[in-house]
Amino acid sequence: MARIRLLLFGRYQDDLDLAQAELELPDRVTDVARLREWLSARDAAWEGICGAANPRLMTAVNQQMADATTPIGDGDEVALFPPVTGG
Amino acid sequence: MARIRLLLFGRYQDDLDLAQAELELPDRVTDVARLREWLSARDAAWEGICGAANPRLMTAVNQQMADATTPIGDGDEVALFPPVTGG
Amino acid sequence: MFTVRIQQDDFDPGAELERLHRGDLGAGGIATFIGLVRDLNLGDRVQGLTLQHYPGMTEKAVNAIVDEARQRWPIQGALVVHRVGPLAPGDRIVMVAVSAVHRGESFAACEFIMDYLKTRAPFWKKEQTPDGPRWVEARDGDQAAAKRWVD
Amino acid sequence: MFTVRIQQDDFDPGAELERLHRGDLGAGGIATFIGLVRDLNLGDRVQGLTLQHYPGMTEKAVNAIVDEARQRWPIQGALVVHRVGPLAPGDRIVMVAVSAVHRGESFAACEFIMDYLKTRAPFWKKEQTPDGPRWVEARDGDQAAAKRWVD
Repeated sequence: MARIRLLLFGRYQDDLDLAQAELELPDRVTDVARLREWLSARDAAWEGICGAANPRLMTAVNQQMADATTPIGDGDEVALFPPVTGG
Repeated sequence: MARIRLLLFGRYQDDLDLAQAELELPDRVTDVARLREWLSARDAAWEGICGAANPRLMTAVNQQMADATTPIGDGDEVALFPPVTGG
Repeated sequence: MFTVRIQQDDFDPGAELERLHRGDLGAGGIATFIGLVRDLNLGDRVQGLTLQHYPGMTEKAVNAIVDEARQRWPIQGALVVHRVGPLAPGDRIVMVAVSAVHRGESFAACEFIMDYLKTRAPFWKKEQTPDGPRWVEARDGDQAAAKRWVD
Repeated sequence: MFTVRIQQDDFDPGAELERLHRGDLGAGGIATFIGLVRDLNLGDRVQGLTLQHYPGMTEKAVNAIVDEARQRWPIQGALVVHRVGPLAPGDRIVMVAVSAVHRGESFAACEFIMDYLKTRAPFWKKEQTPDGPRWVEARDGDQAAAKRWVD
């Protein structure tokens, strides 16, 4: 069973009142798209961020920008965040 | 009779070994084009700078960029210089 | 010299510029951008700003942006300093400086790095306004600016 | 603040930047360009440079360029400092800095002012090389850069 470290930043950290968590993934969750699907099922707040209705969600896997097809496996660090606003 | 103050800059100052001069203009010299024509007749060095064969000559009248049709009259300050290279 | 720094502390733009081209007599110029906290955004007074970032990823993301600029333009040096934490109106947020033989390349690379910092580096701004704190939304203009470089 | 200065002395870029936006909490950023004396030009070693100018006209020409930038972009402040006289490799020649609410405008106005300085302000560079002194020729690239802004 894969364990990941999940990080949240920006508005999503406030929305979920969560900065980081250790998660055990079901076997079927093997990439970013499936992780979003799985997290969306938790509740309305998670659905608002990870659901298909939020095309602006950005993800990073192991500190690299990721997309829907990026694989996720045991020990990975996965971050969810809104569009960046630095600079 | 119109008197002008003529200034030379950059390479032309060296070519003519002249930085400035007071000149009395013949009556027919009333604009930049006619001044160039008149100065060209002096000798080969002046011809090289003011002649039609030097399209790169820049002129200023009373410290404003000028062109062939800019009028020249008594008391004016006229400068002749090559393309600028500051910055 | 190529330098990327993420820090809470303020920086000294003059000293940073000096360090960037010290000993490099081949550079013809340095283009620089310094981003500042404005006291007004979307018509509301901004009393302060907190810059959150993603420690660990931030340096990697910014270095990747600088590397991409180096691949695109023959630049001599580049500096990126980006602050995080609480900032007040008028404070410096970021400085990007690029030295090159010719000015066109330094301007292009500097603007490229800024556009990519705005869209690809993990920073988020939270403003304090008279109505309470609010997260700054990404500007469509920043996305458009970054897209210019893709072709 | 809008400032134009022509001077023999060196200047302090950090102090100039500070002065440009001190008290202006509305500026979101400052784009800057600093031109430097290169130790190499057209393949020849450059030992030094002398900048000649046209006293009296120079300030007027540079102010006219800054005024044109102000008409084109909503900028908050601009600084132009241009040195004249003898300079050595690595020395600063010119600094242009423009503050604006948004960075796109500060970059555009800064690059515009540089392009026009290179083609419309009465400065001439004479280089010292191992083969003797020579006047620097205007670059076609500078003319092309300035033409971008005409349309």
